[in-house]
Amino acid sequence: MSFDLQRVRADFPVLAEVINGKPLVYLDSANSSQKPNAVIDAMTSFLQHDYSPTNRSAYTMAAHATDLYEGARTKVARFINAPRAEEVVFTKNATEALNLVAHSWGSANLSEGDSIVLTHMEHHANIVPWQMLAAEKGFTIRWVPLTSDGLLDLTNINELLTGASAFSFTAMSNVLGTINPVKELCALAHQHGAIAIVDGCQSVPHMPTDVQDWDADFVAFSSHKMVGPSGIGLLWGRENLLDAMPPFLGGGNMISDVKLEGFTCADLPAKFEAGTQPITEAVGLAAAVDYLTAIGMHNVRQHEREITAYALETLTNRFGDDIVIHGSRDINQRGATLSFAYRDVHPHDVSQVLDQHNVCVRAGHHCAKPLMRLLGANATVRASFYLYNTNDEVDALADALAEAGDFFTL
Amino acid sequence: MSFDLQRVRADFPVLAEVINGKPLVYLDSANSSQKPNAVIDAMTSFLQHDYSPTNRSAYTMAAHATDLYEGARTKVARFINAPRAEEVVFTKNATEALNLVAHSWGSANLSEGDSIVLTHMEHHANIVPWQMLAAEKGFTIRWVPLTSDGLLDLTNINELLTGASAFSFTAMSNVLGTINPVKELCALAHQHGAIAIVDGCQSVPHMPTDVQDWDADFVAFSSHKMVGPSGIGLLWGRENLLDAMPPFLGGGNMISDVKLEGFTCADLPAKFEAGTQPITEAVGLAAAVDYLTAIGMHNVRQHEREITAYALETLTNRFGDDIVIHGSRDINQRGATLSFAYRDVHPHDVSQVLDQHNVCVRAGHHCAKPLMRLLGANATVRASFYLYNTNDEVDALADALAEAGDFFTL
Amino acid sequence: MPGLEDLYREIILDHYKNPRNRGTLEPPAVRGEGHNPLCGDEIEVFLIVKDGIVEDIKIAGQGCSISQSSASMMGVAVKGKTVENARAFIARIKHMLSIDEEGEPDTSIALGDLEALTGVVKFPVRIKCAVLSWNTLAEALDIAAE
Amino acid sequence: MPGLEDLYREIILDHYKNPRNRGTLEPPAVRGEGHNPLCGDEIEVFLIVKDGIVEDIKIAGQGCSISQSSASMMGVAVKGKTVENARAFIARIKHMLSIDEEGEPDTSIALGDLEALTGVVKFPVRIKCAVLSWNTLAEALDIAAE
Ligand SMILES: Cc1ncc(COP(=O)(O)O)c(C=O)c1O
Ligand SMILES: Cc1ncc(COP(=O)(O)O)c(C=O)c1O
Repeated sequence: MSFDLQRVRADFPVLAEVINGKPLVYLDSANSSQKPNAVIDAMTSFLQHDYSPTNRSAYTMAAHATDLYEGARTKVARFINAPRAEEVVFTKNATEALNLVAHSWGSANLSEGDSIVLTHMEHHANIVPWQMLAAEKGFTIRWVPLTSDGLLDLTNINELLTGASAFSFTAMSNVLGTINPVKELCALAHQHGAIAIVDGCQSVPHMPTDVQDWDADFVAFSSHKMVGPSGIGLLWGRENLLDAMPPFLGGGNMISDVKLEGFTCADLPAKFEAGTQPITEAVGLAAAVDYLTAIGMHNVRQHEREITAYALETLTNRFGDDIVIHGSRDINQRGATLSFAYRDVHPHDVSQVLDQHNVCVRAGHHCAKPLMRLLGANATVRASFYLYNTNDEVDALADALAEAGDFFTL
Repeated sequence: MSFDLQRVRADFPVLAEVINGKPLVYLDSANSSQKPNAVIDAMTSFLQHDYSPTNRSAYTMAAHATDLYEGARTKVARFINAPRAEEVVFTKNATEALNLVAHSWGSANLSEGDSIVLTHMEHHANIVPWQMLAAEKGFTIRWVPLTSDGLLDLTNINELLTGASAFSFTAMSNVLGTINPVKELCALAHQHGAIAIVDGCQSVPHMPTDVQDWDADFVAFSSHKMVGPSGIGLLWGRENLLDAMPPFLGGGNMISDVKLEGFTCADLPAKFEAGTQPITEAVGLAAAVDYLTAIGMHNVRQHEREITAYALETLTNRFGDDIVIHGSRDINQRGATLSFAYRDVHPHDVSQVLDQHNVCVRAGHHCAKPLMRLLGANATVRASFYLYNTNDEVDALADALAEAGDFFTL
Repeated sequence: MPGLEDLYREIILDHYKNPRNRGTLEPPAVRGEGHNPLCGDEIEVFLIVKDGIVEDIKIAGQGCSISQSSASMMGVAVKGKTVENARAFIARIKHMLSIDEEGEPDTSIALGDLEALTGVVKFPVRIKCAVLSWNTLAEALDIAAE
Repeated sequence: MPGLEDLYREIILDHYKNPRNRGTLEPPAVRGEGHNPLCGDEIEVFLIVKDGIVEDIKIAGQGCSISQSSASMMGVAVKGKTVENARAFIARIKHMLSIDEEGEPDTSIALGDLEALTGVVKFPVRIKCAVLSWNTLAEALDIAAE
């Protein structure tokens, strides 16, 4: 299928919004993406005609809802080329997925004297759960540093990984856009006997994913960043690891039996899905996966390469030294997320002026404070592009930036 | 406002479904309720026009979404008469809410030699998290027994509570329908220096709730049982308790600062809301709360009293000794959830025959295995009624039951 | 929509009302135990395996008509057969119930009464009921082989 | 939709470009520290309180025009005033910024330059920027009172 940008845009109703006579320019998809009609309609229709609890009751509607819910699992498994659908666990977001790994795998496998390796570009979701556990268990966290153009600095990676139990890293930085060499990093981890945990939040929505080709052990990501609904996240893990792990949340559905004296766990994936699940959200997620699959993830990636190239060129041509774009300039090494500093104007003020033109960007630390300290900034402006963004929107960003410059000339 | 059943029914599109020429008879609301147009439309419209991440970005759409999200919190707080909106924490379901209390309050306050008190009628969600923690910390779980008509047997409650740190109990049994004397139980807990944790899953959707009148310390409940969306649950807790508790899930939004050496927590409620939240779901929940408030929770309760009385009478008149309805016969002590055994027909087979008539009931252990053991059954049939059910639907249940009897005469 | 008679064939109701091989066996018989966490059904399978033959089988537990009759028919089908036959039978039944397993089952195996379970496939929720005893038998055979 | 000039009044831009009382103070001065976890803004407030008077105040940290100018105007407003005056001022500003607090603020207090912050109310996300320094001052006053 060839990629038809105007048709894609027509699939997303919010992109037709006009505020104060100006169109919406949504450049915050790295934060959370917009949703196509296919997803909205699937959820609405399910709520109007088919809503029912899953995996509990046995009547036809409940069986149908269970099929849709389990069908979503199968679709997600196929989307990331997971060997088995049972290895896909629904959580509430990627954050819960990473907490699940830290808590269940980590508390069973990490204790004093052990160490894990993280990178300097991690999102708080891949830092704080480990810090919480480290405070309890007394293991050490080691950090992979960055090069000056925002890539992982692998000079001392063998030293860092020696004796480490796990290497947990993002596949793509949510601040710098850096795409990390996931397959190579998984191999390095395994060479040192560490498991490889991949934060796929920023990569899975934007390029093809093959967890078997990566040879990863766990991959976490979120529905809401991949044109799917909020309220549902994903953890894929190797069956043998998931099987050996203690449960995370306790309650209904995750048990095989409960007596006053104790309980026994259900098999995968129920073991990690306590309580009533995000049912309508799974239905919406299935529609999102179908939608992205029909578009083709290679096409999504190609479109984003083009728009990234155009954005880098446009911003540099128009603003020269007045703009400092963090991270790599090589579109083979980065995704369509651009963080930058613009003159001396504070990111919050930049975003305010942009907002007057309905240009939606995020200004702040992007939940990556350790990385921000490395950049020497306490905030950046971040414009992030997705399959529905256009070169015209890059121009709208540049026009609004120019105005911010005029307004705030110090 | 007077309660107009036909108008209420017209608000729920799924109730108009006709399968094989027969109307849907949805009697599984204790499991999960159906959703009115007000909720579905609020979610759909939000996704079409207003979707945006919350509490992160600063543009107008993000501010609007944040207002809706925080507005949902305020509405929930008012719905249960919580003193402060910041005391309401959004979780993914009630199960996560109870796990949060067990993990965060429990791990800071319970150790070997301590004990907590649960009841014999708890849902697994209020058992398993405590068992998991008890296995780790070595405290003891004591159990309040039941009377023969399915009420809490408080004969030895003072003994049970002596020295206990917490008393965690359901406000209404999801199997027996028993409504527990929450206010009295909270007072008993406090007399013994224990905190009172209320599982409000089955009561909050069905009758007025006043957490201050109860004088409870924590209350957990779920959106999906109160005409709201799946994927979002609720914990209310006293500010001083929540403030003193360590965080539960770690990641974005719940931090004040993150350094390589460690992190500091955000204030309430962000402290307990790590990662991207169920945003669309909060919007739907706000609409659900508005809907129930407009109907009036007293009206909901009154309608359910009437339908419970009619159901008890109808089933007893028609089936006499062939049916054994568990729990109390006193509609002042029970909600509209009826679990029963019908002749020797296995509940799964009963539900199968009922399903031929689109009568949706749950057959199984209802995530309450310790209670089931007490009843001497490994499954029951459960018909549960809500604001949209009618006496005609009670009759449809009875007709279908009669047919099951004919079919399975052993 | 498939009717009740698709699911509840006469032979199923017969095995439900008159279950064969009900009971328990003392050690050295081995014991397998299965749960259906969805509905609370429980099953116990007791086996005496000698020289590669399922010499005796008894079945205990509680459950719905489908799980009980499936167990009863299973006992009849495997009693006196070789372990190999029993395992092939498990694979065959799972295949019939549309449960994906690795490898191809031997579809030449005659199903006998168990043919009646084909109707269950139209009622996906009940497949778990039908298969419970077979999974439990597989577990018991594993224990016996240890 | 309110325009940029509602938010960025001239006086605000002036305080942003030429912040008053920038710097730090050594102990015995007390120090309060505030974060805006949303955007990463940080502020430090140093105070010398003697005989119930705010004798000196210095402000450090980084932030947007709103948080920086609010801090600068705050320094000017409370320097040389009594602690009581300063606290009343905090309550007054929070009230102006539509932040609910217990008790009634003294609305007779003259706002001076700070009047310019009223436009912030139309930009709810920026209220946190405007109030950051005031919350930090309140904390520093608490420390000084210990
Ligand atoms: C009494 C009770 N407690 C807890 C729960 C768990 O709620 P959820 O599945 O929404 O987490 C339920 C419902 O399943 C319930 O009925
Ligand atoms: C790299 C990365 N990891 C983790 C997360 C957390 O995802 P969520 O907020 O959906 O839990 C995000 C997004 O916020 C992210 O960009």
